[in-house]
Amino acid sequence: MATVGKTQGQEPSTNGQYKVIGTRPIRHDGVDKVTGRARYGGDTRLAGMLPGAMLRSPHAHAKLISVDTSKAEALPGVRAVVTSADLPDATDKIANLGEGSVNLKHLSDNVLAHDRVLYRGHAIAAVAADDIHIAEEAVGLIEVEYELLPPVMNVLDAMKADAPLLHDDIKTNDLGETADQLSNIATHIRFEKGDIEAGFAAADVIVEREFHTATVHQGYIEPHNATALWNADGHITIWMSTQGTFTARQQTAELLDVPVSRVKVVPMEIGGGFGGKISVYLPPVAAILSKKTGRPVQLLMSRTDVFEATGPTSGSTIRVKMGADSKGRITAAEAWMAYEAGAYPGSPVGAGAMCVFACYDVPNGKVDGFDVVVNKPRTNAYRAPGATNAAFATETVVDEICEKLKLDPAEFRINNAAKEGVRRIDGPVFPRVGMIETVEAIRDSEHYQTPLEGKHRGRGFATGFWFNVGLKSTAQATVNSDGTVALIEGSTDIGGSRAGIAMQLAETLGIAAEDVVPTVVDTDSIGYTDVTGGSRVTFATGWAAYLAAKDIQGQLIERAAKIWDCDVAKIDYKDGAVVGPDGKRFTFKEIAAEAQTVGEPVIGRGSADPQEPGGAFGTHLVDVEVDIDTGKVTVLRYTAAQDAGTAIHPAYVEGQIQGGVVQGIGWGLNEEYYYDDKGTMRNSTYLDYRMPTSYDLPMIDTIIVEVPNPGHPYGVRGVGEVPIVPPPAALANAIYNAIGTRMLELPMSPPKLLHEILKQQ
Amino acid sequence: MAKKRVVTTTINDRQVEFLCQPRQTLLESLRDVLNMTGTKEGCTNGNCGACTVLMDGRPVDSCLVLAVEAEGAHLETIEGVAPSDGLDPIQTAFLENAALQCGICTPGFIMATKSLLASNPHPTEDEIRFYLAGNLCRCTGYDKIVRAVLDVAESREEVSA
Amino acid sequence: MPTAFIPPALRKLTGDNDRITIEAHTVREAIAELEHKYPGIGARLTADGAIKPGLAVAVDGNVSSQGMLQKLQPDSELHFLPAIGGG
Amino acid sequence: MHDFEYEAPTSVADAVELLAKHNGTARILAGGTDLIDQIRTGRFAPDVVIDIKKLDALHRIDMSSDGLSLGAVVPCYRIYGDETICRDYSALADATKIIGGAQIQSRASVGGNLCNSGPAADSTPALISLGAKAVIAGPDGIREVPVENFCTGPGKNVLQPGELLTELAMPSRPAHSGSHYLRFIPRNEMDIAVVGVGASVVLDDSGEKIVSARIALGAVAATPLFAEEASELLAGRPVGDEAIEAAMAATRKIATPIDDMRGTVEFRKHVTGVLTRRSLEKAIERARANTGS
Repeated sequence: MATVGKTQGQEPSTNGQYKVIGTRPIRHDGVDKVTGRARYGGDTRLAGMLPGAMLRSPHAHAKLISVDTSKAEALPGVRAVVTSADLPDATDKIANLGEGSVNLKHLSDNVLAHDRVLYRGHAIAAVAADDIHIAEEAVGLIEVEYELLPPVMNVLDAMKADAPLLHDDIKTNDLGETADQLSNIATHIRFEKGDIEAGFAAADVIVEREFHTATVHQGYIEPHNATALWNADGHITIWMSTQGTFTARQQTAELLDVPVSRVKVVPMEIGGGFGGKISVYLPPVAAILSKKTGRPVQLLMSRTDVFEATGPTSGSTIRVKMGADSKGRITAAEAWMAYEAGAYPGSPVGAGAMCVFACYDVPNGKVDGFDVVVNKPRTNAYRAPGATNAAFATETVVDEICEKLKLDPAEFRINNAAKEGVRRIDGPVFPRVGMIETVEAIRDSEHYQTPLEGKHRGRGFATGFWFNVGLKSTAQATVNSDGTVALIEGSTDIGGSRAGIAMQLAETLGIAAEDVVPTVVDTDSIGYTDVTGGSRVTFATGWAAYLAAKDIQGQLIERAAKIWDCDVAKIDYKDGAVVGPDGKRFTFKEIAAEAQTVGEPVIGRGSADPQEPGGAFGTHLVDVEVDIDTGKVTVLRYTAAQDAGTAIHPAYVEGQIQGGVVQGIGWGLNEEYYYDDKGTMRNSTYLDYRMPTSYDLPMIDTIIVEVPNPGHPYGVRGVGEVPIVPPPAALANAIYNAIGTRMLELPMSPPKLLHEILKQQ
Repeated sequence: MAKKRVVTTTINDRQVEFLCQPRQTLLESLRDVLNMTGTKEGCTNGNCGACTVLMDGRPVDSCLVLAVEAEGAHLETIEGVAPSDGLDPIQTAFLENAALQCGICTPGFIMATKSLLASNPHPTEDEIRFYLAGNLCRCTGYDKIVRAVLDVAESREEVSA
Repeated sequence: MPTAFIPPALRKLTGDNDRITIEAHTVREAIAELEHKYPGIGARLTADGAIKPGLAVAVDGNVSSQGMLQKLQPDSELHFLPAIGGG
Repeated sequence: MHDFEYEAPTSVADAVELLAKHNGTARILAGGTDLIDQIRTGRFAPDVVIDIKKLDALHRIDMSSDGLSLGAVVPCYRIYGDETICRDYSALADATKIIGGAQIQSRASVGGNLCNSGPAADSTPALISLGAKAVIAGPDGIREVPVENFCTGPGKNVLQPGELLTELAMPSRPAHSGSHYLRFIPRNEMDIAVVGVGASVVLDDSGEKIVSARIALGAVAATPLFAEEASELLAGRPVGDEAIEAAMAATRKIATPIDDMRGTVEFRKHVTGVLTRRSLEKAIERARANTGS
């Protein structure tokens, strides 16, 4: 089989150390995806399937006085209508979803509004009908009486003492201590380290700035979908695009108040997620429609539904103050961070607060974080949730300190870098990490070494950190008689992870990647597996595959011992073969064939819950040109260096970096939820949301740095998330370098940048 | 409801007749009537290109074409790109360049690339980026997609040389 | 002995002590010991016998999935942090 | 989507009759790139959609000594694919190259762009700068309306029930003339103009003096605007900064934009001037290169 992705820049350092890892085989699901045969959630077609449509609130904040569905039900062709009255009563129970937890009452309310709508697009009712056009017409016949309430659209407004309240049960929680009065501030967190006052007193230069970032969406091209069949025997099957079948199963079961064993989630191919396809929106509704109609029901969101009613990531206000001495050592750093949670608590402010200074060795620090509800859709994870907002603030302040101290940005970062043994402000101590190596990679790059010339051009530098997570994964591998292995696993594959997991199994067994046939299977067919998120799949599911391969090795050794009639202790598995005494040897292919005839089938299983994901760092360098007459920024050149631990499939590591960078560029330059004063998003289409197109970008150069993670058999670190973290800051620093204008607000769109330029003139 | 109409059209060199309401788009008819789900829906307003098909040789967003307009037209969809004995060079180039991650935009990109290369067999990087701007990808940052298209163009040069 | 790092919000309970050394072999024992020394702290960290939702316990820098059952080494550091989710 | 009937007449007379019959409840389908989304989102709920693409006359691109006659349904790709249009009516080629992407350009027409009557329509300022007239067929025969008088408000125009835009007629271009359309968008493609400016100039034989000019603006008022004062003040002036700055001031003066998700008042006013300069400079450059051969 051909290999993919010509080397761009340097080849990873582990290349050559392994036989399969570090090579670039064609992904196993590739042919299906270039021929249109791959089946995504919306491609599900079942006999008798009915389409459905949903009624969504046109108002950002209102009480639901009444919902009258009688006219809709009377429309010919309508088969069922559901509202929140059809959902079981949700309790205030908190469900642990593996990656994070959720308040079930809030989740239920978000799926179908009960007594209040908290954002425009909030689902109120759903209809299943003989065709989609009838369902849509019926939705238009549902009569809703609203009592309008003033919307709160911004985190600072929502924090004011006299702000309209979204909820009648939220009081600020400060690590288990609850305030007396109601508030839109759901949570306050604080970290402290050292003596912040002494730290600032020791500084020779202090920079303090306030930053604002807009709400932005993951922007995956495939809208949410769910097809449900509630069978007469009480078993529910959901076909959907999700980042986590097991979390979708659990959320659906909890919301429908049925045991998890009654729900089977079938993972269809998924058209992008980036964190946004973890929470459920449609499956419980489709399931109830199915129960009422006795038919499978399919619900699909429109693009506007996706923008208005699924979780974007937080808009935020962040104040960062940092001090450094004349030698360029950080003496103190302080951050105040308020993140919009959307309609229900749960912004990523905690992660943001832990990441805000994570790239640096800060001797004295203090961080305050606030999780604040506003009348926007409930936020959800988006690639390194919380970290990009934070890095925009910190990396801009660091840039200003470097400028004031006349220090090279790379040297400053190396001098103050997070490294093994450094204690973070939130407490834990870093293990071996690759921050310095990524900065050095950029510093030594041809890009950094080549001076940038030209009018109104500038270069920006920024770093970023993300934790990555471990969590639970299962893999099972069956040895076929022809010397191949059928691998099944539960991690839905968003970006080629099947290949990366299969490669780790192949490496361990000493066979070719092509000799592994990986399949992602449903929740009844594989052990529990957490979400495809947190940059964990290649790390943790890869580990499970490694364990499954080790299990196979052990079984093959036993089988060989039987055949050779010798002690298992005398048999070894190496280089893709079972090796016994006296030169006895079976290649994997040979023993696979033997095993088929002698004894029970060989099936390896691996289940993993690894605890040391190994944090990931990235350092980025960007050149821009600013049109000072229009405020438009053109990205001329981009280089991103990242510590991948060990790059299993370098082409897809590069792809993750490039994709993250471009999302970060979009976030930095143009993307935002633009609301009017009624709380209506005015740009809920791709046309006006303005994600980057191919014509907005240069090639994105990548440098894969490999500082193997000691917490993984092959040294893997997650790579998916950190590349989105540095770009907005790198761009802001480049704009400053080009024209001397400091941008403190995202997006740095032409009207905002031109405004600053005109102010300056 | 408006009366359904019979549309006679050619899809991937095969004559096809189907019934549709006037309000049904070509995308809806392909996916829901003809079960040709290779053509994807991303936005339904012509801003993402995921539903790109070729109509009489030109790329169109099938979400912005009424099915009745396809009467007498020659349509090409992703299902018809691969020859019977393998893959089209564009498909191979996408695989070999890792030009897809989630893959939902891939059919649209391949159709748009097909029409680009038909009119401009040796496009520059800038021409590729301009032509493909009507197709959104959120996973790859476009780098590897552009390289894939450049690869196809280059290999065509070899053939013609 | 393991050291528990006390988050700022709980330091009122510990008389401003930010690090407490405790005799414990598991997170459960550590929290029980903290509660013994500083009554009220247990209820801030746990509910129904488990670490509270939204909170994570990190031992030696790594967030543990074992929760209360997580074993501690004699030189372990114990941190209580906000739970995070990735994209 | 709203339910409607579909008609595809094969003669202009039939089309006019159908339109008149469905007085006010019919919508005309040309390229459909606006209409189909507008019906889907409920902005229009027509009883009948009348597809005018079976009208052969509306597909024609005719060049004669009188100038250019462009059929109302000719899609963008055919317009910028026409060498004569690219040479003599460059502003129109410029505009059609940047409307949507390749997919949209396969279907979208300049006639549809005009009849949709969006303030930010890219081709309309180009047409105005080229002195185009809209040729309208109706129950009472044919009438012509200068394009700058065609739109009457966002989504509104002079078409009466039963009337159909059939053609856009542009006078022939003399030697030493050149035109350009450009717009500002935050991305480089696939956006609606935040500001658009079309300009055409005719220079004297020396290429140093402006004989006449037409400037038109998009996205800075309720309709595309003909910048009459800016156009007239250029006539007779030497090519140079002074002339251009006077035109910039004049276009900024008539821009009455709004704040929205695409731009601010401050931004649009400022950029109106910037694009007036850029558009004129390019039109002049083209005029100098056009020796009328």
